[in-house]
Amino acid sequence: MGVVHGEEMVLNIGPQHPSTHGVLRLKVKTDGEIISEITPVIGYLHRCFEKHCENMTYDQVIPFTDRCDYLAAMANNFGYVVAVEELMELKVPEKVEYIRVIMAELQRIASHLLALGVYGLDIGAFTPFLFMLRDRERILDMFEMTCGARLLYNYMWVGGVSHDLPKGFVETAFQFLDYFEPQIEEYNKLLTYNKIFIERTADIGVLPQDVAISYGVSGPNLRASGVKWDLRRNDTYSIYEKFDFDVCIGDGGQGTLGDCWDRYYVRMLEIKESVKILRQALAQMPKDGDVHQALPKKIRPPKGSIYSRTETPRGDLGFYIESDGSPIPTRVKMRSPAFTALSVLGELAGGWMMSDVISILGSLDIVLGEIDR
Amino acid sequence: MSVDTLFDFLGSIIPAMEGSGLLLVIAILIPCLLLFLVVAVNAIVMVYAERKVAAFMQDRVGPMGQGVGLHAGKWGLLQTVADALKLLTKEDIIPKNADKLLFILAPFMIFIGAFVTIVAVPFGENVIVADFNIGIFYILAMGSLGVIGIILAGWSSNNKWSLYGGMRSAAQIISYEIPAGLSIIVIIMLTGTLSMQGIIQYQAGGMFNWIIFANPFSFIAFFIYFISVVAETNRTPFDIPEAESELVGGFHTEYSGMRWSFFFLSEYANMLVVCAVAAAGFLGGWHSPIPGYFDSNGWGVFWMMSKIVFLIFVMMWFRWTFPRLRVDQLMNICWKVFLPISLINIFGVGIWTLVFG
Amino acid sequence: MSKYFRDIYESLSTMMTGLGITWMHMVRIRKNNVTLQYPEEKWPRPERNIGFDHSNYNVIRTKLHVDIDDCIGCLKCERICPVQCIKIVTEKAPVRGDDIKDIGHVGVTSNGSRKALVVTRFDIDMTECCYCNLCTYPCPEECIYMTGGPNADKHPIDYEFSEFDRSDLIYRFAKPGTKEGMNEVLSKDGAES
Amino acid sequence: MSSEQEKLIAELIEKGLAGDMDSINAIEDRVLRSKVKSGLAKAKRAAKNAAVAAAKESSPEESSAEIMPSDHPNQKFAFMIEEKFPDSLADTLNDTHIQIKPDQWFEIASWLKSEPSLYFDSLQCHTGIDLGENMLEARYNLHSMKHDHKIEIRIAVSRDNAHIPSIEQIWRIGDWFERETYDMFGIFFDGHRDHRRMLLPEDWEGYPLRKDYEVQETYHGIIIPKVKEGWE
Repeated sequence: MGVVHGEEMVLNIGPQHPSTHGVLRLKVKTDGEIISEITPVIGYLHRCFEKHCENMTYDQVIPFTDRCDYLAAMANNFGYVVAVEELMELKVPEKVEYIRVIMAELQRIASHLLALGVYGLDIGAFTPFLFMLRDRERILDMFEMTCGARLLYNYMWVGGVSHDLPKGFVETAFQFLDYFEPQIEEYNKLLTYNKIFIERTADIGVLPQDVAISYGVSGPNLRASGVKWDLRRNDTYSIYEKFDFDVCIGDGGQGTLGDCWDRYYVRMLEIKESVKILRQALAQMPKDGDVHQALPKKIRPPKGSIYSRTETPRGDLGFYIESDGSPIPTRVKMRSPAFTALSVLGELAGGWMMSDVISILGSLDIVLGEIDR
Repeated sequence: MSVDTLFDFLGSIIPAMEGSGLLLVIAILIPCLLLFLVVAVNAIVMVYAERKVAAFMQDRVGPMGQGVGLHAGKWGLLQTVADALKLLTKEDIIPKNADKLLFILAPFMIFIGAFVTIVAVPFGENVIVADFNIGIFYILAMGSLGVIGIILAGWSSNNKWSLYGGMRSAAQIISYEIPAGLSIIVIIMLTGTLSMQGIIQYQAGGMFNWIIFANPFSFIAFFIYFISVVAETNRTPFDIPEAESELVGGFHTEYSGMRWSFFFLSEYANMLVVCAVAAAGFLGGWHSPIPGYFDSNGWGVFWMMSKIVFLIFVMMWFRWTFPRLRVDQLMNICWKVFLPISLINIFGVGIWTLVFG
Repeated sequence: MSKYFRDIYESLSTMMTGLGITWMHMVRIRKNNVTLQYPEEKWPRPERNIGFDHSNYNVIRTKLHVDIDDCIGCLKCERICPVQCIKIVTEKAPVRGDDIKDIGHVGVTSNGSRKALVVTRFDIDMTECCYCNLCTYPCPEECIYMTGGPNADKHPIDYEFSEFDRSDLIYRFAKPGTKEGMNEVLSKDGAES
Repeated sequence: MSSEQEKLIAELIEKGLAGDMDSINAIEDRVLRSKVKSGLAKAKRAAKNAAVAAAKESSPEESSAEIMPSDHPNQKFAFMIEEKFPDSLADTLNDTHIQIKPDQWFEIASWLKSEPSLYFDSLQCHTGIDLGENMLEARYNLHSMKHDHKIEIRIAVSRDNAHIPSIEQIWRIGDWFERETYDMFGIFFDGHRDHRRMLLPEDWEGYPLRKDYEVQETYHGIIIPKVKEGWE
């Protein structure tokens, strides 16, 4: 029997492909079903966010941060306003901090729900996706009643938030949490512990700790590799030190530490922790207080620069802001977590099968709006 | 309803032409047209059912129509009709670099594969086009014709995704035919006939005479057969040839309009056939579960159809519950789980018949 | 070998669990259904405990609307707009706070401010609007707002505004003929003085 | 231009530098006079730059020798860097950042990562910035997960010679970060193994985040609209 020599085939996954989560192109070298090399090509969604920022005032930038990570717009608002406030050394009222934390955690649940649901869809399970979207919808409803918008909020302002919580918000939120917690069990039964799902995700795309840190991978992806690192706990901002919650890490429950299943499951655990934070925050929130009290008349940070990080659903979101003392920033650099997460894909996905690449890509939970900015 | 009876019937009403070749052709064409109608109606009903089942499982209501205006009828009943009209009027696109002849041929190949098998499917005591003495063997043989069409479609599209889909599906269908065939051997061992009607007649006399309950091995054989044919018809969790999240559309990525709908037509026709074989082979065909009751000719069609519909529903249920397997896991299950078990089954049934039969 | 059978058992049991869940959802569809038939039914629907009445909202994000009679032409909304989708042109009024009958200009706003400027052009390009709501906050007369919700008494909600031509989505709020009329008024004034 | 004329110009410039402006002003030929004047300005600027550079070169040594660093990490670690790599700092110690020269950056970076007491294992952020006046700057925000301390390092380069050693092999995320900075600012990272544009197409002209960037008129024959249609 002679050896059959095949050629490697170059395949473009994307820019238009159902499971690239946006307009991402993966240049893939394949030998049959096996992928030997994978190169992400990005930039199809580049919208000049950073150049825009150099031409507008600090408060006008906020709607643009929404559009970077459009699935976690609240968290992006939060990261940006925290950075500007740090630069201005502005202290915001306690009520504002509570509202911001509530919104950020609701957003975290919403974003994780979408990430998990879409991951299920990547693996081929359609029903969990719609169940999760159904519950995400309720969170969006709450956002809508608060700030009028469902996806791109422009809710957090430098020094405050645009509106106080509407009447009946706290009761509604508690109602939602009571409804939502049992649903997590259902997702677990339907998808997480499904044998086919475990077969498809466990032991696939193992991301070792040192590689993850070197690639700057952050957030749930890093924690799934067993690194107990959460900015809400380790480099605390806002009022996160007041709340009691666990930093969830992967434990290799169904396979190796840091595999796709861990990355999936850490998100599921984080939803539970967010529910915990929300219950505390909603209960402790001061009843009265003016959310516009600390709004500066004119946002003119002093000359200088700041690098400030916050924990978004996708990981460490950093804003590097350079100010020259004018109302227009000199430079706003957004260090997006999805950007770093995607950069590890080339390292992670070589040698796996075609279907595994989709599964690995899905488990990283990337948002192209944030990668290309 | 067989061709023979039709031929005789036609001869009796037109005595002048009794026994002529023309009548034979007509006698063949009438059931063919009827079968085509069955396939088309089947697809329309099943697409509607699939959408409704999917919707109900996902807390939705699916296609609905209310109020006045252009709507899909009461409960969306006209939705698939509208879909079919849309598909018929869509632009027919053939890629520039495709192999034109094969590209056009492929959907028909698949459709023929699905279509000719229905000939041997018994829908009632007398409702069968042709009751071959090798009926079940014929269905198995013709059922695997479709895979040629799939490979052709994958190859001729000149698209890498299609090629992937075609190759995957070839590997999958051919592999899964083995456990399915071995499970059918269990039936043949018990009944001693290859004729579909013969197999069904063997199971007369109530639920507990059905082959599925004949012995523990045939019980397992039913499940192996059913799961294998789910894989053979490319349904989730075995839908890797068209896995939309990986291969965009698999082998039918480049097809559009009516050509594409032929793939759908044949997928649903295939489902009908394999479920009919499962119903006839394991679940007593057109026999009523209670002997003596509702066992007349008309009820036969009802029982057969309800068994088929139930099995098709289970297939849909699978689809909207499970994630998809990977291609190597799929092969693993086939060769490492199903094949050994079905071999043991054959052995077991043999011993069982020897000891208790 | 035991792993082999355990795997088979686990697969079957987890799959049965999954099938059970989807079955329960299917048979309880009447209770569980979350969708509605959009053009006929619209939120809020009483059965859904989280669907709010629009009047309960803090704020709403829909189509922008301008009460041009109240606009004093301060350009605050134009300046704050991050996407530059608002364009305003003003002319100095001959007499502050006086009505100009010819062009339908109202001299005093509903808040009682006397207008020094005549707005001859007030265009909003809703194709570019990013619904950030930034323009509505600085308005001193509260004359630019998003329709519906808390503003429903000023202007009913208008979620669904679609046009066949993109240029139809540029809304021109200044009264038609204001520009020409204003030119006339000004030239007349010039001639008199 | 004849060599005679050049000689004359050089002579006059020297005279001008010495303070004798009258002889330059007395030149009849306007072209010649302007040439001399521009040459004089150039020479003056060069002299000034040299003086500044000399002052800069001497200043860090003095400051580091005289002023002990405060506890702020940016000062503490800058001091350590200066001890380990003499003559690598380009500015005095301060709280906000560590200004270093590009030459030894790769060695400093590998030391920063490997030295157990520093152990900067993650490159948090890397960005370029256009300082104006022909200068570009690359900024690195380093963070140590183990010790939980962070510093900011800045490396300024001139536009004409925008080359900085690549640290892509030390922190792997540097790979994409540096490509993006190259893409946006045109800072070249020597030693980068995959030095391509990141977000923009390969054939894009110019570096968009520089302050003097002008939008192209056309791209592949597509006219880039400057004014909105139906608006003005």
